[in-house]
Amino acid sequence: MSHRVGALLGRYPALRLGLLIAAPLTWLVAVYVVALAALLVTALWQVDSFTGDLERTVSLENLKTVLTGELYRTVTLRTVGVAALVTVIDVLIALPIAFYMAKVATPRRRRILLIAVLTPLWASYLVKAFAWRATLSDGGLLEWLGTPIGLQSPGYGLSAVVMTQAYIWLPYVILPIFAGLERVPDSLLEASGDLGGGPVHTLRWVVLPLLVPAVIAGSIFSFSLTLGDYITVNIVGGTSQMLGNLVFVNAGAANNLPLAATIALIPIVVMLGYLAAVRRTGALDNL
Amino acid sequence: MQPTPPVLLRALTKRFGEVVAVDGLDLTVHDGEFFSMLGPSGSGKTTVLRLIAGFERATSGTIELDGQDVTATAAHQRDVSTVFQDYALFPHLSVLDNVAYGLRVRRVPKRSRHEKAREALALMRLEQVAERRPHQLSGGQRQRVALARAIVVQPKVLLLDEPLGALDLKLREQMQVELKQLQRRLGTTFVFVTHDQEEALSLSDRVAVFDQGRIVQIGTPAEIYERPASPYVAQFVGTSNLFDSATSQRLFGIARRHGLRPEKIQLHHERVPDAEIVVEGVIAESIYLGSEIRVHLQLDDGTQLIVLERAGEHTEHRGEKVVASWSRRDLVPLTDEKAS
Amino acid sequence: MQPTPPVLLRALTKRFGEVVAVDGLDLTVHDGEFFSMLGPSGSGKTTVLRLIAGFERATSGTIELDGQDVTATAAHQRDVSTVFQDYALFPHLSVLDNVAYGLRVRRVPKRSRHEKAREALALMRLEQVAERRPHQLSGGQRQRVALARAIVVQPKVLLLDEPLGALDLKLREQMQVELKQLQRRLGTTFVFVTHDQEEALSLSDRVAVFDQGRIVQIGTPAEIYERPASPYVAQFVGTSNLFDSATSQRLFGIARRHGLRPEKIQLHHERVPDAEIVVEGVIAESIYLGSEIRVHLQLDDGTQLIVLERAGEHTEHRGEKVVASWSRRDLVPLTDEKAS
Amino acid sequence: MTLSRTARRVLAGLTGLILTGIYLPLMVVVINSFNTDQAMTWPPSGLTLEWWRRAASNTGARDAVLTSVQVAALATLIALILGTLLSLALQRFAFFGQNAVNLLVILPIALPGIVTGIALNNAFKGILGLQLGLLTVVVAHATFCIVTVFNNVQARLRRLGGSLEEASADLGAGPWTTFRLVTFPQLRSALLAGGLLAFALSFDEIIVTTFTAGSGVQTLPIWILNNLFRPSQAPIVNVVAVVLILISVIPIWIAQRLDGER
Amino acid sequence: ACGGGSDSAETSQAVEELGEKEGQVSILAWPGYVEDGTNDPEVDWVTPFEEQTGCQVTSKTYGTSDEALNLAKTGEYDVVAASGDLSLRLIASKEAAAVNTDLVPNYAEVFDFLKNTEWNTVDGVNYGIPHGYGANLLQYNTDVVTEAPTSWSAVFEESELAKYQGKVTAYDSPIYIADAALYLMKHDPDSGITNPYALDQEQLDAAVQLLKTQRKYVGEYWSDYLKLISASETGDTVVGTTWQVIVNSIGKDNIRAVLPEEGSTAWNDTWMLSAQAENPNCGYAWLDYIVSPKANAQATEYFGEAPNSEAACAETTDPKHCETYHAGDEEFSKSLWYWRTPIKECLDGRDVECTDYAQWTAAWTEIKG
Ligand SMILES: Nc1ncnc2c1ncn2[C@@H]1O[C@H](COP(=O)(O)OP(=O)(O)OP(=O)(O)O)[C@@H](O)[C@H]1O
Ligand SMILES: Nc1ncnc2c1ncn2[C@@H]1O[C@H](COP(=O)(O)OP(=O)(O)OP(=O)(O)O)[C@@H](O)[C@H]1O
Ligand SMILES: [Mg+2]
Ligand SMILES: [Mg+2]
Repeated sequence: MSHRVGALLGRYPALRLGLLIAAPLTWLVAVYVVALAALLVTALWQVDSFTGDLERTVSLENLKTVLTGELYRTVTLRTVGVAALVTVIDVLIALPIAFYMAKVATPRRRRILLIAVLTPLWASYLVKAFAWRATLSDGGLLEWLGTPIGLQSPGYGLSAVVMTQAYIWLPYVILPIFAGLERVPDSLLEASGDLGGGPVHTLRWVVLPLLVPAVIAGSIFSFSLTLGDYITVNIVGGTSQMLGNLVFVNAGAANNLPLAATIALIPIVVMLGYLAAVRRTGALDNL
Repeated sequence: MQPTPPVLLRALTKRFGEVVAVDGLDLTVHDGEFFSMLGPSGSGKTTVLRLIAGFERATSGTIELDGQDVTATAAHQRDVSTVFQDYALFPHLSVLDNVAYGLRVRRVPKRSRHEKAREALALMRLEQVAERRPHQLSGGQRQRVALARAIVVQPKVLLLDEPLGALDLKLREQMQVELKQLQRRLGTTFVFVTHDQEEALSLSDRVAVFDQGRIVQIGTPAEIYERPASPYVAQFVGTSNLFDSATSQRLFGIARRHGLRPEKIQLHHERVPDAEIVVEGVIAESIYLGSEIRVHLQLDDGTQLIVLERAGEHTEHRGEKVVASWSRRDLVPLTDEKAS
Repeated sequence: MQPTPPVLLRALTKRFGEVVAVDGLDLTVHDGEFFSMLGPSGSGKTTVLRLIAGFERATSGTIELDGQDVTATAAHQRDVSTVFQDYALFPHLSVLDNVAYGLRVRRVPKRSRHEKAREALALMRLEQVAERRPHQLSGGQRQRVALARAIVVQPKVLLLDEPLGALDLKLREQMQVELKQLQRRLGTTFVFVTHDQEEALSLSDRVAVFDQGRIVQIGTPAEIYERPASPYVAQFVGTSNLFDSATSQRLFGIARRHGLRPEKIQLHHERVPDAEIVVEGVIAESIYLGSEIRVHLQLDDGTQLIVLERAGEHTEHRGEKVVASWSRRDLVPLTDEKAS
Repeated sequence: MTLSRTARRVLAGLTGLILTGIYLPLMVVVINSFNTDQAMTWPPSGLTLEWWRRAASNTGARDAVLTSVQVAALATLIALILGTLLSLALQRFAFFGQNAVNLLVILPIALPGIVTGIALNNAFKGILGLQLGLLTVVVAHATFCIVTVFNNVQARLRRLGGSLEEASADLGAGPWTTFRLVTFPQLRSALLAGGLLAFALSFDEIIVTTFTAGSGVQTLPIWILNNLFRPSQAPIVNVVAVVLILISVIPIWIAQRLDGER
Repeated sequence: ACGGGSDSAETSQAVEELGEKEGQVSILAWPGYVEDGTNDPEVDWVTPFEEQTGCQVTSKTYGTSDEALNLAKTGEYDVVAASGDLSLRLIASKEAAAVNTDLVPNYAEVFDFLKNTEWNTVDGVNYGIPHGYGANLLQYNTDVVTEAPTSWSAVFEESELAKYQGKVTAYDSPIYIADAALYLMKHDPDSGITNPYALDQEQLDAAVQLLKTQRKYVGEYWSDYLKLISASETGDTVVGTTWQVIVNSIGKDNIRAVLPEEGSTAWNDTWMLSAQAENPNCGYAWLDYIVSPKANAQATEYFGEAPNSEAACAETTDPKHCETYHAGDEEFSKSLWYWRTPIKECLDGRDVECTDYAQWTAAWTEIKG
């Protein structure tokens, strides 16, 4: 029996492909695509403000609100700015440590470093955010360490959000960049040195260009995770709010799912734009 | 006074943990020569090359390039260029930019570095692929790009680590000719690593034969081939019939190890009176190689002889009885392995 | 009636998009023969092998193994075994388990499959590495494990795709001998892919020369080497001097393309009256190859001749004037490229 | 690369500095778990083992950890299966729409959690009329975890090439046998790495969980979120975090060892 | 089901008598209202309930009233603890069932001024049992705010705010707009505000304006109280809205709270029964249990608010608890404006259209910017 199935599968590759892909594709489409589509449809509906019931009549009211609202523009720019900044900081921090891990450290030390980088992943997002709250506070650790050398804590606010988010998502950026660096053959670095390229040249003209896909893969994590965050902002953001807060307030608190869905369109569009822009670099295979 | 040699190694040693990859090497490469390092896998050839290029740090000993001690100098500050076995072309750069890379890091202005790169490409007959990426090239083309990239910075010494290893036979033969011509034209000192003895013999001015991190013989191709210093060299460079001293005593009366090249032996169907040394045996195997035939001859005393005959002279069949002869001057007396 | 051939291809064609990798191939491999497919890179040798093994699906044409049409049969149901160029040993299994794999999937009980695997390993002189993992073996050992794994299931046909390509020269020569002996002992039909003409000539009973997805000549090694059907074969199998019909007319009075093997030419320092064909020229290059010397001769009319001399006969120097001679029967008349 | 000694030192120094930066906030967590003051103030006003004692008897935290492990394990299992199937399909076959499928896998992680969260919440409750519970969380988590497995397996398959599988077929093994005896063993460490990342992602996920967890379901992050609102619970949260960090080193270490052996 | 802004709900009929207990009940409440000892073995009033009644409790907590509305709508909960800004919305969306207080013996003990209020009774139908209550107080740090403030002007007047630039805090919810409205009501008679939960568009704009001014000086808003505790202790926050429990748990001399002269907004939570309740009998059992003096004392003391009866005051472990939280103090209670949901129909009976909660929400995000 199984023999016959094997023969059948051997003869018809399309059948094999079908068997392989059916389950995951069904899952992704049934669970995710349908949910997203439904959400987009919801964006066209309204909600009764007092009872909180949905009114399923199509209207572009929400869309208009979001597109024309000054608030949404400001918050979008702020959020994208924060996400971009977090990403840049993470990449800048990840590059040297990933480089050290991949190209300088001995295999033993590399393993230890990798564990050291991965361990904070388990320390719970919320705990880390609160740890930063404590660190950044008036008279907190940062000020305690910084005052002797003339540094001041930025206090709660956007810069605190940037620092905290950069901290929390850092491992997710280091990992793909480390993997990317491991894939850069040593011989290319040697070739560059051989032709007279010093470390800086080699970094600029050989390593970085080859690392672009890996960097982008890492940036997708930090960028998207920051883009949708609302919890860190609440904890260290002072008075600031980001797109995530608006979505959350409307979906969870104000019970205005249609408006929340409409606002959610903003990060969706931003992310899709980003993905489309980086697709050709092959970065999407490197997550 | 001798002119300063472009490469001078003194008591160079490199250890990787337990492994002694290079073991107290002394070596002088002369100006403008085509110098080959020949040896089996793991004998330390690549390591020597990498030490000269500066990719590895010597455990002890010194490296002088052009009279300057560079033992502690970083790779990018040494005036040598390397052609890597896997070419190590930058995949994200066009062929032209690959070749221009060495000039770029030397801050040569764009226009003039592109001009020079194009000249180097022209030398390699690669003008038409200048805009392509390395992955769009065939193996032979990549090889030539790697060469162009290395020579465009006009290094004192060009290091080549089995640059032809990845090419197929026909292409390799063709590239051997080009390489030799190039070296003659540029007059650059070439240090060439290979484990293909024919390649080493046909290209080099001098050859160093490696064994376990040491040089066991150094000399011109003819010296290496015709007067191998030890059974090891005799076996590694070309094929050799080896006679231990007992066999030598029995066959031709000298109690000493000897080597004998297969092409020096003649086969006859009857006893030839005028040959100096004559033995009898049975054909064990006869292999057609096109221009030649390799015959495995089983002597009466059990010794196996390999004989290389020009094709078409005779045709021997397995099991046939034949007579083999050679002249005394073709025998190569060998020092004992231990003594070398 | 003829015995059923182990492999029979009829009008076999394989296209990859635009590329026609195999182009209407007809081929019969005889029982128990060592059959080689020789050709340059990209000529379709591997594709033919993969079609026979069942890794690729034919675009058109049929494949018969032992009289059975298997064109649509899956790879695992064809009674052939393959030795891959990169060996494709299972890295997570021991050498023994690698060799026993084919028996395991045939549900042979553990004890008896290990016994058979050990026999196969013994045949390859690998008993002592049975418990190691593939990455703990040298190249030559891996190669032999791959062979053992393929033969232990006693296939009708053994397919080998450049099995020696990754080995270094010395090892390759040694493995060639072993391979030939193995085939003789087992009597299995071998279909062997290589682009090394010497290898093909020395090992095979018959050779098929490929060009762009077609077989351009098929025959015994001697037929292929001595009577190449076209300039292409003459050039690809060994080195040939080619004369176009004008040159042939001028040099020896026959208006037709001819090939001439370099080893068939003699060099002299003065005119030799008894030779059939005699030309004069200048030595352009003289390359020492150990047992031989390759001489590039520039004739007065500009033609380049390559001559292969036994080393030690004479020693020619660049620029020297010499006389070359050969006999008429060594000339190989060639059909025109187009016509083949 | 052969770097000058200075360059190596600079890099090592930077690495040390970054690691310090990574661990300093974690030290704050550790210290605060001994801080007599419950609001994580610096410097600690005094040290106490009280919170550790209280945490030890805190069944809520233990249950929440168990729930999280349960959710993460289930989600990882599903992601492992679906991710492997998908990468096999994409790597071993060429078909129309491959790029679209590729994008589809990435989307759940690339779109912000809050989007995924409300979309799934709406789909489960609004469209399917499901009761939110443990399963809905698992489904949601599995959806965005697929990509980590997918990418790891995909990369491994690409590196492996098809020749091992061909060798297996050549020796008479059918597709299933080949997968069992050859492909799967080759994928093991990639699956481990992908699975570990998936587990970590799920274990610490809070936003999507908030929107997809039923009333009785309290994963660890949710428990932490709730307890940060409770009087005198915050330091216990710190204790839990410290314990998690300590425990987490073990699976990572094992994974690393397995990977290193190859 | 398009309510379309209609504010009055049809009166639903409360049950006359109780049936068999179902053996289980699921509860939706603020954190700290339903403690079963899993977080702290000492804090447990659920287990006795389970032992007494045989009803097993499952519970879920929420962070804001708005979140609770969403959760309540799932119909998964039998009992909901709702603040005033939630209860009416539950009633209007028919999520709440009428409660027959005769079936809740302990109801009798509850302070009268908490009974039949506009956030738990609609059209004479009672929808729930009062829990504890508390006021939004003004907290200040005596190190910085040297002169004890007596008015909300400390957080609404620029001249005052300027002294504490970046160290001011406020409650993070749309309902906080009512605090600004209350301030306007007292200090700007021209605004015409008579009830801080009944604002027409113009009045809302004025409140928003006031809050926008305040925002310039706010360091951070708070919605969970750990955040305020830590900010107060570190000195990141020196003045702003607080709850008594926060001041108590900080327990430092320099952090004080007052009820300013304007009075204050406040909350009074109501235990409600879901209209979709699958376990109404166990639900009733819980209502009765949680307002019983012992349980009520435990829950309100743990949370930090005033209990709902004299009897409960007698049960608190801290004998001064009721004093601290002004429990039963009618005067105190009169100066409070308990949270309730702003709706289109003005709560003060004016014949204009008021702003509803959705508008307040939009306004709040606008204020935060
Ligand atoms: N980075 C390294 N770490 C440890 N051992 C090394 C390293 N590089 C080389 N070796 C060891 O040093 C010895 C010499 O190696 P080397 O690569 O120089 O040999 P080779 O002559 O170039 O051989 P091949 O012909 O195979 O390239 C070998 O035993 C090798 O295993
Ligand atoms: N999977 C494939 N997809 C597309 N083209 C292919 C594929 N496999 C082979 N080809 C093309 O088919 C032709 C024949 O390839 P094949 O590998 O059979 O050559 P070969 O004779 O084995 O060469 P080599 O000596 O380099 O191995 C080449 O042009 C090659 O590019
Ligand atoms: Mg080497
Ligand atoms: Mg091939």
